[in-house]
Amino acid sequence: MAEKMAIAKAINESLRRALETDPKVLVMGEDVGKLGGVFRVTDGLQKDFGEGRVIDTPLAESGIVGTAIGLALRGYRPVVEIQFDGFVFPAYDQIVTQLAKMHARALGKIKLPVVVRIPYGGGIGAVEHHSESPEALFAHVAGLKVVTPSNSSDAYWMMQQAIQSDDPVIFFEPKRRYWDKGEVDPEAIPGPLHAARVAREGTDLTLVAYGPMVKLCLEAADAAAEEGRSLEVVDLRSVSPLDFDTVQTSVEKTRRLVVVHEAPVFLGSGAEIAARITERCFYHLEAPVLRVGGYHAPYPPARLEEEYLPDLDRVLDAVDRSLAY
Amino acid sequence: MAEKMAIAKAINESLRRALETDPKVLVMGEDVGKLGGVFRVTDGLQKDFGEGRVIDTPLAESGIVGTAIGLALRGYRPVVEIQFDGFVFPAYDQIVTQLAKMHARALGKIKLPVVVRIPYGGGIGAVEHHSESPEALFAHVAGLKVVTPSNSSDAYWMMQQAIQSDDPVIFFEPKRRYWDKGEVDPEAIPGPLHAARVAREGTDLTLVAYGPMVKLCLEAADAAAEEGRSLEVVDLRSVSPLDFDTVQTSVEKTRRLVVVHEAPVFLGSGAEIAARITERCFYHLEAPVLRVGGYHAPYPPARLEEEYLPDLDRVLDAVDRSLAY
Amino acid sequence: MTVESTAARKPRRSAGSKAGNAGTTGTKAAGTTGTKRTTRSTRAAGKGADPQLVQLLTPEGKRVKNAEFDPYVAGVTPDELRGLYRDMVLTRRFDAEATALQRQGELGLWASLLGQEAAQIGSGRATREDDYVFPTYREHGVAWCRGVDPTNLLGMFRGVNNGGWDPNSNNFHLYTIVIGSQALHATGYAMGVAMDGADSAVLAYFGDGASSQGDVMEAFNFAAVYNAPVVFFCQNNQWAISESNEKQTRVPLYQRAEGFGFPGVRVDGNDVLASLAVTRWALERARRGEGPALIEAYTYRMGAHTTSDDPSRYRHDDERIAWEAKDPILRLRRHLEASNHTDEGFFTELETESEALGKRVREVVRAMPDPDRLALFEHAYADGHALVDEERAQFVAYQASFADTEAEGV
Amino acid sequence: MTVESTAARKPRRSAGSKAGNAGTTGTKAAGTTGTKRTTRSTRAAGKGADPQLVQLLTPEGKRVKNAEFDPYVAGVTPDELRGLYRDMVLTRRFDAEATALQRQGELGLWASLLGQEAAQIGSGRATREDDYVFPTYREHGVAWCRGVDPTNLLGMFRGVNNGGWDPNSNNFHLYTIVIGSQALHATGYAMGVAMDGADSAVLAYFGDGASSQGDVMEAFNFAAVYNAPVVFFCQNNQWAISESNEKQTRVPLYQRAEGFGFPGVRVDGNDVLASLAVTRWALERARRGEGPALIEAYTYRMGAHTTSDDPSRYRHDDERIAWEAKDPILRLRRHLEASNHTDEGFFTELETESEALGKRVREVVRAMPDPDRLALFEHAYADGHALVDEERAQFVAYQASFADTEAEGV
Ligand SMILES: Cc1ncc(C[n+]2csc(CCOP(=O)(O)OP(=O)(O)O)c2C)c(N)n1
Ligand SMILES: Cc1ncc(C[n+]2csc(CCOP(=O)(O)OP(=O)(O)O)c2C)c(N)n1
Ligand SMILES: [Mg+2]
Ligand SMILES: [Mg+2]
Repeated sequence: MAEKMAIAKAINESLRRALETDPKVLVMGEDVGKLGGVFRVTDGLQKDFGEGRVIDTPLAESGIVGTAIGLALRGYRPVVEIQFDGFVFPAYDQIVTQLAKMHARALGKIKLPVVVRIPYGGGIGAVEHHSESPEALFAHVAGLKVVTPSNSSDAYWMMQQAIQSDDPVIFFEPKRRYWDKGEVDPEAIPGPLHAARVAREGTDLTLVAYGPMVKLCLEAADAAAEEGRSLEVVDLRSVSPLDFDTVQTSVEKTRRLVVVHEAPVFLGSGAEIAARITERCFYHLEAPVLRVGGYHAPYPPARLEEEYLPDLDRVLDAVDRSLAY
Repeated sequence: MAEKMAIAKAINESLRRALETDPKVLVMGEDVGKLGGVFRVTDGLQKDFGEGRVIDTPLAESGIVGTAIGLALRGYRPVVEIQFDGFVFPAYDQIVTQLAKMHARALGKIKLPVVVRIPYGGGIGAVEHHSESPEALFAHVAGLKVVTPSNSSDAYWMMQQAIQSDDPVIFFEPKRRYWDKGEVDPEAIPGPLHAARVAREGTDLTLVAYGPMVKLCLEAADAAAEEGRSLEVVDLRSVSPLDFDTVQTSVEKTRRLVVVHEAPVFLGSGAEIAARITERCFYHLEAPVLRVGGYHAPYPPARLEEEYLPDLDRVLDAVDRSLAY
Repeated sequence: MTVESTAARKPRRSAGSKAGNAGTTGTKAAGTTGTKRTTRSTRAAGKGADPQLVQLLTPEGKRVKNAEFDPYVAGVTPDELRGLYRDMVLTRRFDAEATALQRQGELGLWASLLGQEAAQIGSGRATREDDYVFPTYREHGVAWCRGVDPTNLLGMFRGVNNGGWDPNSNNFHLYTIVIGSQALHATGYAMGVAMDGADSAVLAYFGDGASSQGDVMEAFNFAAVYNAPVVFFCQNNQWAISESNEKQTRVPLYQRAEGFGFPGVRVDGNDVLASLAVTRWALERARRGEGPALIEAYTYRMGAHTTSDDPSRYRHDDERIAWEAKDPILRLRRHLEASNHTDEGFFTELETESEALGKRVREVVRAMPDPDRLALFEHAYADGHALVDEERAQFVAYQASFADTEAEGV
Repeated sequence: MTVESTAARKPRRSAGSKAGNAGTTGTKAAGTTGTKRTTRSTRAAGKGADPQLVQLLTPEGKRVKNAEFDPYVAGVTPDELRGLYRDMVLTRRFDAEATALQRQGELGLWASLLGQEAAQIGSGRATREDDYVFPTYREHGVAWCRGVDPTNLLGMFRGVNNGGWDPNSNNFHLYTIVIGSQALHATGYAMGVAMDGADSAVLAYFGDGASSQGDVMEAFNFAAVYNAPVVFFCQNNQWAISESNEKQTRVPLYQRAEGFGFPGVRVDGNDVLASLAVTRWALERARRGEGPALIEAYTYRMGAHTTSDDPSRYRHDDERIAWEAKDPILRLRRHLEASNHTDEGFFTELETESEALGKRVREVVRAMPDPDRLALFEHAYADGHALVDEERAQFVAYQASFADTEAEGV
């Protein structure tokens, strides 16, 4: 029975279901209890599952992830919330040197089913550190999986799958889309967690995006359609592993590719997509892979973020440039 | 008066010169004092400049970088040592959210001339966390500069320039080459810190590398020469900013590019080079840019590292594959 | 007296309209018996789990004796007391104005200091001009004492910059949002002060929540090991967003200091006199080379965490009401009135000044221009960066491509 | 008794050849007066800067009384004492063998525990089978007590793996190289123990240097806030590579605990009996729900930091020589001999066992095969990863391309 709900609510429902069905699932983080998180994603969970399952932690991100690792070693499946993208870095050491590597270190004898939820990206007019897109910094690190939904249904199902995964998953939530609504069918049979999805079919050029940029790319495709151009939009859903096959199939058809993300272009995931798709589709590409993303500068103050973030014009400009080849 | 010295010694001499000429320069880190660092890079400096200038710190990397920032705010120019690549992550938050961003946050009113020295890379048969190449994780972050010398002369001069730079510089030292000797002329006039250098001229294909991989690429070029192939080798020297002009010039001539680094290929700096050079040289390239680097797996135990690290065969294999296009 | 914007390195706004430097007076008064007091205070602070709250003014405004800390405020004149009162009133007014401006959409966010005026003014007024202060994001009262033009604080909350003043003009660092980071910067700065042989001190602010961060605890340890002249000033306002103290710590926070080897004191953070005295004590021992100290100012966040927050979700009104009885401004007013230190003229004049401040803040904020688009690329680096140059050039060209359609940029 | 490789979840090697479970005995003896002792100990530990060293055996092997901790070893039989002696001797022998193997090129590195046997055996023998232990990289003696086959410890030092045992077989976690990280894992694990309603405890090891890391201090705080049944066991061996204690801390490390709200005790880490007693005390109070404790075992790293280190660069021989007089093994031997608990047969038999252990370690290490090349791609993920699959396939194809030139791999 599908129901329309916002992305934030879909994650909330997904966490609720996980807490209900698996007594080992825990929710941990700053202000996740009574407050329900600053975005209300954990709203009502502590009330219904108690302080033992939905745990307000001290204000210490390394401590949160480090103790979550210990809890996972004890057989729990912690879902950890980092309050904002810019606050994940105190936990970066635990994530990179412990969470990512312990399974391999133990030759498989240990599993760390920890989900790290990170509301990410800009466009909400916030102060510093509240608008960043650090996904490449996690995707570069072996041992982690990195996913990010773009809509309510994916938010719901990908969270279910992330929690069930025996690998640590960094779950990036597109915070500026938290209130966008979409259908969620809790009885559906979801596809694989790490498969990309063709969100819109097209023939002239492929737009690849994920998380908050998918909506923008769909809008760009609409706009382009009015000018008689048929754009295909691929929603990556997973940044590690990255579903190059789906992108390749699309590019072999359209012969042109533009990658869009909020993260800085330099060494962003678009770089990897460009490099690998160029290798895979060398004789198919009519134009170099173009990238639209953030600049190599600290995320700007709110009144400048519209200039910093990819928008319709910048995406269409890149589309034009690609088609001009 | 040029003198032959090992890379470790060249850095030592460069630090000595900086300590001598600028009373604001400090050297800080774990075991940098009496021990002279685990690689002896700071050997003798505390003896000659005292415990006030060459400072053994508590065992806390975040504390080291965080206090170095405070010292820089007070007008000092700290050169901080991180003992090994894998131990930089506790300091990652201070580096990414403070060191990288404070100058911009202060609209230029604050400068943070902090150098973070990191011995990096594998090939020394060490235990876990002692062989990593995390440069992409710093180069992706705006506000930082990332450099890495491949020889003694660069080690000496780039350290001088890094210390003089008013921007924070992450200085990656190719630890497995510490004992390689080369000429250092303390009276030379060095070129710009962030310019790449054509280390060997060639016509058939460009090899791009930096730090420890430059030597390997020069050897590969030797080997290829015996088979009648002329490889050009570009030593990047700087990963951020990255001197695309020099690479582009080379690739416009050779029309083929292979990038070699120890870091994992996925989202490594080779991805950015491939993406950008493909864009710049789209009509020149006869083959896709190929990359040789680490696998998407935690750095392996010592007895496997030769399989993990790029070696002569893997570089030549990529050269073959490129030339086969 | 009008509120002026602040010139760099000029003497700060004095605490009272005609008063001399209160800090200096206190320093002298206290200097004579410093070492002994230090010892006693250390012992007192470590006595046990019971909060040893240093209080000089009761909530009713009654001056109570405290052998240990009285000397630090022995020289405080009625004029200076009025100055402290004025500081608190104007700070609260500024804060209220900022909250209102946020509601009107002029600011994106505001973090109110409501209720914490005494802790901030008392500690801020204890600093000397050459001292250096590292704030969090809520130290509007301290900024005031340091002479930072309050309208400069609003830039980051409006979203026109990420920090709108020159930290070196008033030795007041930028607001730091990542919790706890600045404790290490303060410690490093203090290490530098000591290396320079200067007798300045450094004051690092943070919250009760921040005490849980590794960086804060590493700062405690570095400060202790290097005997750095840094005072850690923890405003325990009982809440870290929705989390109360017991979610952060098992014992009173001031007790943490001793385990690192320096004294910790809990002061009534709603008592401006006590906050002044204890901070002077700590700064002076730092100056004398006796190393760091931790002050826990026990106070209360009367309002929401920020304008985005809704405290009704996690705390009861009774709590706030109970704390209202301990209001820092009311308390000093009662004391001033009971001591006959004020007349109606003082309050009326202050009200006028307050109005003028409010008006100026409104006007300045509303007139605050958006930054130029190219500011995106400004100041990413001090020495320039090839990629930034390239991106800036592309950006300019891209913007120029709209020149036909648009008359001017956004 | 021969040294056997360890089966999962089997009772651990008992402390003495015929003894029962020493831990259980002690638990009973101490259980009766637990709460009171806790209080007293807390007080004693916080008394001041003077080390309150808990010692039950003097360096001369004389048993000294300690009202507080005697009950925890009241039930220790002569047989168990011999067991502790045997543990220490065999551990030292194993350690010496590993050092020799490193010199012979069989290991890439070795971190010797020489001098720290008593701290490790005493604390390790205090654990119950269901307890969980988080070591650093030097806890070879604790691993021994937990029943981990010592040869398994050598894999990472030889470079054939990064951790060569199943942590769940003996509730002994993998060695952790990044300093301090495991303190948080231990705390989280202990939080899980409490959630499960189990009465197990968790023991987290770290060094004096590690005490400076934010992670360790965050662990202290999490443990205190959640009242987690975790015991922090800090082996203060005086050195963190080349840095002595005063570079890390201004005050004795055990004192740090109180500032977080739990007791800290300094024990003579060269006294195996005292280490046993104090660790039992701490584990038992953790089991009883009284929360964490910090033990600082005051000991000495007799050798180099690792085989790569050259301590002559930073410390004098006199220091080591002074500590040799306090040798943990010698001390217990003196006590055993003075108490007539041993005869020559015991020592001869132990020497034979020691030889056998050395021989076995040599043989096993020399026969340790290099991992298969494809192990590169094993275990990067539990559920697989498309890129790893792709890279593995390319790797296999690439290797196959050499098939003509080479007979077999490597
Ligand atoms: C590292 C980090 N984590 C999380 C946050 C989000 N955050 C902002 S303020 C705050 C609570 C701070 O509480 P406290 O230290 O008591 O200061 P207060 O706001 O009460 O003045 C949190 C969790 C942050 N800014 N930085
Ligand atoms: C985060 C981190 N920084 C630095 C190192 C390098 N290192 C390895 S051991 C060591 C000293 C540890 O001293 P201590 O904690 O006293 O333990 P000990 O070696 O004396 O047993 C250092 C600095 C590391 N392993 N991890
Ligand atoms: Mg607070
Ligand atoms: Mg040590």
